[in-house]
Amino acid sequence: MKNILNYSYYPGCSLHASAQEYEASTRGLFKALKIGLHEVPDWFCCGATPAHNVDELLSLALCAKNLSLAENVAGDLAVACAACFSRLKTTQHRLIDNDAKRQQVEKAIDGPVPLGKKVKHLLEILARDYGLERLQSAVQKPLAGLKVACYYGCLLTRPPEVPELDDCEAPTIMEEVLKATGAEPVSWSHRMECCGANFTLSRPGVVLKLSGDILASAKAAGADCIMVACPLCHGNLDIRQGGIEQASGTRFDLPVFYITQLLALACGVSTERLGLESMIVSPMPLLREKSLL
Amino acid sequence: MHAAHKNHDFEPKIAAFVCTWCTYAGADLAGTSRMQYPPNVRVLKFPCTGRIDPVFILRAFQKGADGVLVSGCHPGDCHYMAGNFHARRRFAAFRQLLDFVGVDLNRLQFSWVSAAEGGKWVEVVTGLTERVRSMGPMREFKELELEEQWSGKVDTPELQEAYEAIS
Amino acid sequence: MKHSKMQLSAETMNLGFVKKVELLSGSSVRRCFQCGKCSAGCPMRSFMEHPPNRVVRLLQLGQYERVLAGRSIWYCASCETCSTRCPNKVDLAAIMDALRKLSWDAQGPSKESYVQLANRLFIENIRTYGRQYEMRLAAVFNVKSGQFLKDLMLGPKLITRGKLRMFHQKNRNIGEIEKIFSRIEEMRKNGEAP
Amino acid sequence: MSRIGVFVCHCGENISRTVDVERVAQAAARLPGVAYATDYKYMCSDPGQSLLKKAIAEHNLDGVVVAACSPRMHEKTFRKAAEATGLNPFVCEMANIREHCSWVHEDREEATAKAIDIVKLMAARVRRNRRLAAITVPVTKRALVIGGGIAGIQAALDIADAGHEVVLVEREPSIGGHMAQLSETFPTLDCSQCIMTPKMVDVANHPKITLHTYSEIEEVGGYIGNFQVTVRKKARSVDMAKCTGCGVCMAKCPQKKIPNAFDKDMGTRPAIYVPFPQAVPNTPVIDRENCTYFKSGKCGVCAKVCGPCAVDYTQQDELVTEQIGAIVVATGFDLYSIEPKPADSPIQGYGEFGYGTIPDVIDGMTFERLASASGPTGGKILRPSDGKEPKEVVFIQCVGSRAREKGISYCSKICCMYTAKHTMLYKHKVHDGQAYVFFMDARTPGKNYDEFWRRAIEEEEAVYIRGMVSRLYQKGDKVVVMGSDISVGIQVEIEADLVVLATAVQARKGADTLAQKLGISYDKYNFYSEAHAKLKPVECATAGIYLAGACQGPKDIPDTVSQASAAAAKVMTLFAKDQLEREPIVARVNERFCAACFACKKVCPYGAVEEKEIRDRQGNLIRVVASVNPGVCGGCGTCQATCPSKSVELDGYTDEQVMAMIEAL
Ligand SMILES: Cc1cc2nc3c(=O)[nH]c(=O)nc-3n(C[C@H](O)[C@H](O)[C@H](O)COP(=O)(O)OP(=O)(O)OC[C@H]3O[C@@H](n4cnc5c(N)ncnc54)[C@H](O)[C@@H]3O)c2cc1C
Ligand SMILES: Cc1cc2nc3c(=O)[nH]c(=O)nc-3n(C[C@H](O)[C@H](O)[C@H](O)COP(=O)(O)OP(=O)(O)OC[C@H]3O[C@@H](n4cnc5c(N)ncnc54)[C@H](O)[C@@H]3O)c2cc1C
Ligand code: SF4
Ligand code: SF4
Ligand code: SF4
Ligand code: SF4
Ligand code: SF4
Ligand code: SF4
Ligand code: SF4
Ligand code: SF4
Repeated sequence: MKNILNYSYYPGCSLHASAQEYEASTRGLFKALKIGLHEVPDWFCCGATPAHNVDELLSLALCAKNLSLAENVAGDLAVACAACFSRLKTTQHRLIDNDAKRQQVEKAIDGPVPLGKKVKHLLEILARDYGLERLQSAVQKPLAGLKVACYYGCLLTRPPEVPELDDCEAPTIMEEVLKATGAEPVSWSHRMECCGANFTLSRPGVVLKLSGDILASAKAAGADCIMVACPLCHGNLDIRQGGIEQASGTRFDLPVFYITQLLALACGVSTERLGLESMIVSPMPLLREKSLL
Repeated sequence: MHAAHKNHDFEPKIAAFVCTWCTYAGADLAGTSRMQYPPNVRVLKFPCTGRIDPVFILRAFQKGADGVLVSGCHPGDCHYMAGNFHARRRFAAFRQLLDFVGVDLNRLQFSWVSAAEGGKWVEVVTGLTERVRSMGPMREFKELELEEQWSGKVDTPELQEAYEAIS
Repeated sequence: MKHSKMQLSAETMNLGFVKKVELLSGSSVRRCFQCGKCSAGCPMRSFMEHPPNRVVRLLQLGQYERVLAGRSIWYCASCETCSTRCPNKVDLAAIMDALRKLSWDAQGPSKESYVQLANRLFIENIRTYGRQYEMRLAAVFNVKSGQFLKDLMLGPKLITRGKLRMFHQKNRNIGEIEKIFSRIEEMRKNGEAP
Repeated sequence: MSRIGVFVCHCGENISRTVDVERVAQAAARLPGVAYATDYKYMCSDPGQSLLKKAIAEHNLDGVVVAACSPRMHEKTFRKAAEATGLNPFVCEMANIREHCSWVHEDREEATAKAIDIVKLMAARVRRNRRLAAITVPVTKRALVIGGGIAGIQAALDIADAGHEVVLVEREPSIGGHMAQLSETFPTLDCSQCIMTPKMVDVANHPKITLHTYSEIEEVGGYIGNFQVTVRKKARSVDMAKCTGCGVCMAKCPQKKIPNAFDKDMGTRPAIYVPFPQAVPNTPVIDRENCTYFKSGKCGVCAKVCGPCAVDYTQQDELVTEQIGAIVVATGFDLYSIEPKPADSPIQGYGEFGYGTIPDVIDGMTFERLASASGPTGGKILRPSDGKEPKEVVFIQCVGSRAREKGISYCSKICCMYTAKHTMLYKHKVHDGQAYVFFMDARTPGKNYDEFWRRAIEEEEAVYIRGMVSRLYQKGDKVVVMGSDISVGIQVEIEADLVVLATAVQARKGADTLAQKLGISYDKYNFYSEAHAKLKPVECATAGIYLAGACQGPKDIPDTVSQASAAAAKVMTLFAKDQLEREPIVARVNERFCAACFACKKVCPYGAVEEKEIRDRQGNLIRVVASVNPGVCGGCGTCQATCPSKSVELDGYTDEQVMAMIEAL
């Protein structure tokens, strides 16, 4: 088997801003694993939730435009953000047997929609394309003793016909990837509950409640930290954690890692490239306690 | 009530191919209910619409019918489970064939009349009679002596196709 | 209207509107048999005045004004829980999208202005910059919503961690995004798109 | 036929009022082939029939047209009269000039002209009628019942009590089916075993019933009255003739830890076992997959301890062929499982309810075993995870049912009632416990059913919540139920000790395979199809095969037993005759012209067309042609209309007859 994997890459807006640690650790990890990532030049925002919320056609057109830009870069399209992933896949799903809609979108972007371009979330690339066994053997510094709550959120599995990533109610892909690092996934109840990402700006109160429940559930299950695969989830669970603690009067102190951060750490990528210092809830005490630094 | 008898220039002859379980019984019901309809129809009874060979329809047109009605049970109600289903598929292919040989499809009607639908029988027969009457006598086809071709042999691609569509 | 009796008749049931929703969402409304499973799992239920199942019910009855007048549709988080678990595959998340679009097009008779404002700014951002420019988004939202102090504490923290960029990233091909927007507007004007 | 008699009826004034019957008779007399024509006031009256008989004899008639009412009214009458004179009844036909003419037209001229036409058509037809002989087939008065649940047991006992032989084939080592697993049964709450076991014993002891347990149908051939059925008797490894049922082998078998499927895996059983203590027959079988001897050649304890030396490790499957006249299919149902479905499955399943990962989420049948006095807990309600008595129990209805996208779209019909029953049984056993039920509708349309449901609420204090559940999850030793009450419009959360899912009733796995062996049809859910939903609810469209119980659709016990007795009655009706007689309207193949395309076989709704081998005297195969089994043919004529070479003909509706009528138009 030829082991050189190469992907076109759609980072999405957050990875160039609030989720820069996700971007950094992704690049670091993929380099260590010798997986090629080639950023699609001049990609646009996928429209995220606000666009489809009020204007399906716009949302589809934005994603279609990105897909057609991605056509210029060889390889399946790697996507880091769960929301971008969901929007791009939704676009393909909605247009594949709806000629009328497809024609509208084609007209809007003045070109064909590449429905055949395979869109893959990083998780899928790591667990399936690269493979769990290889991942395991790439681990140099097992994260032994680290108890992690894997958080899927909404869009990695729902609705089942769109992401086609894993079982929509009982997914295991994150836990499997995590286990490859030697860390221990905890079993907890809120791994697929919604964090309220959409209301970060407009109704932070919503976020406090929903994300608060998630944090509480992870804490109750004995997790040391949370692992996410989406910058929006991260924003709520990490950036807002302080606010949630204040509002609820509970102390969580749960660092929220991106999946690539933990993997990169285990694979021996230099800690400078993990963006650990960008995290609002500092992971340093935990990592030191577990002797993982 | 049937409108008082009028003299029409032309009284068409309608042949009705019906199944015994549904439409024949429906026509009986029209009778027991003393409903009235034009006397132009001649009923030929079959066990099932599944028995009705498209050739019969062609022959009826040749032999003096100006309009043909084929009527059986509603889909799913066939006494023989699926006879009318096969008939439907057969006739779908057959209509194209008729069209091809130049029969105005308005002269041919397929319908579902159940044993409980005396009223519908009256409606269908009246409607078809009036329609065909307004179309005038069916000359073209009677004059064509297509008998050889229509003896049921599979020697036209259209008929072949029609049969293949049945399976 | 909230508590007024529903007077049902062929005229008062606006089924044309419901057809539009069905067309936009690609999901049947009639299929719903009011099991309430959607509402049971909706994370946003406690913020809505009509639970999701009732939104569908009101549509079944053609009572769309009651739906649009409330803030339920704007409080849906698009989490897809309802659509995933509905025994009849009523795609409620898509129906919510459709309702928001119709409400949006009708200049939002709904009460929920903050969510709408955030959406509007987000989309404007895309049109202007091609990508999200979080700093501007937050700043403008705060100004426009009058919530100057909101998240005040977060901003500096984010900036020091490099999470909020003072300057935006702009695409070289930014002209294309404007074209997409204007083509869609054109198509709508010509009635070629919903 | 060239000497046809035409008899035109006045029907009092019913016909003669609008149709000039005399003119019809006169016109008829001039038709080709008509030798005699007359009219009469009441043809169906005794004098009318005598007139017909006399005319046949006097004028030496060989065909008859009675122009009168609908054949649906009196065809039998006149055919019988004609037959009495020695004429073949099938050369007598009716021309319908009443329902199709005199009653629907007012204009005398027009009606008379039409009546003449109608007579003309029928006369043309009768000229081409053939003499047909009624078809008779012998009946083997021995019934096969497939499936030994309550349906099969009831049908077998009814038929056997009527004095006919019955062969009962049951797949499992014991008869009893689902009912044997139930605790107490709605709507009267009597103990299932108490009413079931005596019937099972009756089956075992009935002199007319041959019982094949641990057996399956291998092959079915033949047709109504004359089936040949091969039964595979799977190797029990115990000689039924020698075994006394003492049970020593089971007590001594060292392999004791095999999950007991009868108890929904809550208890264990040995490798040599009977499924439950009251099993019929009470002869154990060795479960070869789990027996040490069969796996490694060691052990052999059971053979050693068996006094009568009944254990036989060398036993082989045995094939038995039975001659059968009628078949009752009573193979029952399966319960829907909420396990994850394979990727290619059209239904998704219920991952949100825990995929069997939460131990205290169980299904209704498991609850039955918990509540059953002879179950693994001795009738105490104890939850599987830790054996504690649950104080808060949540029941969820319609799991898998009525869920066209996640499960199946039909209503399972029994779960509303058994859930109400479960809440009562629970309350009877755990007085301080609270039962909650999430439901959409309560479907209780049976005698005393709604009253039963109301009792569960009003007297046994079950809390019914109208609304479904989104998700279940484990929290400590509780199961959190995330539901909603749509009447109030508010979400409901319950931390339950035990959750019971009313999972859907599904067709038996493999029901389609059995259907194909039997040549019966089944719906898209694999339930067997009855011939007519209302008027032939127990007959299959395939003659001689009948349905009983839940194999035809979800059913409770009262419905199952009614249907089983009805199926038995149908079998007895069939067995009341030695020969089956039927109208000879059947198709025949002209073997000389048959091109062996088998288009007819494909369209025949009854599977009546067979492939027949034609051999020369030396037995060499010359060719294969179609052949219609007259016992099976329903007489629809679809084959004839389909045959491209016109090699198959339906008696009574030959092309010649039809064409003659068309010529006469
Ligand atoms: C949890 C639960 C509770 C219930 N409670 C009640 C109640 O309180 N009251 C009530 O009226 N009803 C109740 N029912 C319904 C009742 O169980 C059914 O009505 C009844 O069992 C149907 O009987 P049956 O003989 O048709 O099917 P089954 O009981 O399923 O019997 C079918 C038999 O056929 C055998 N079989 C299957 N396939 C083959 C084959 N290919 N060859 C040979 N044999 C075969 C099977 O092994 C089985 O023995 C309940 C059902 C459930 C699930
Ligand atoms: C509005 C309505 C709609 C329905 N629609 C459907 C439907 O769509 N599908 C369906 O499956 N079912 C339907 N049903 C149900 C259906 O009508 C019944 O299931 C069915 O008629 C019951 O038949 P029966 O012979 O038991 O009773 P009945 O039809 O009541 O017949 C009983 C007969 O006994 C006679 N009788 C009574 N007492 C005596 C006596 N002392 N001596 C002699 N004779 C007596 C009566 O005169 C009557 O003729 C419907 C019922 C209603 C009311
Ligand atoms: S029921 Fe079917 S088969 Fe019977 S007569 Fe009607 S169409 Fe024909
Ligand atoms: S889950 Fe589906 S069927 Fe049930 S109430 Fe919601 S939309 Fe309706
Ligand atoms: S998509 Fe919207 S309505 Fe549906 S469950 Fe999520 S928040 Fe509720
Ligand atoms: S096999 Fe032998 S030991 Fe076992 S029950 Fe029968 S007679 Fe007893
Ligand atoms: S031979 Fe098999 S069945 Fe017999 S005692 Fe040993 S393990 Fe049990
Ligand atoms: S019987 Fe009741 S619980 Fe069962 S499927 Fe029907 S409605 Fe649901
Ligand atoms: S359709 Fe005609 S030719 Fe073909 S197998 Fe049947 S009888 Fe023979
Ligand atoms: S007449 Fe009908 S039932 Fe008989 S063989 Fe032909 S197709 Fe089959």
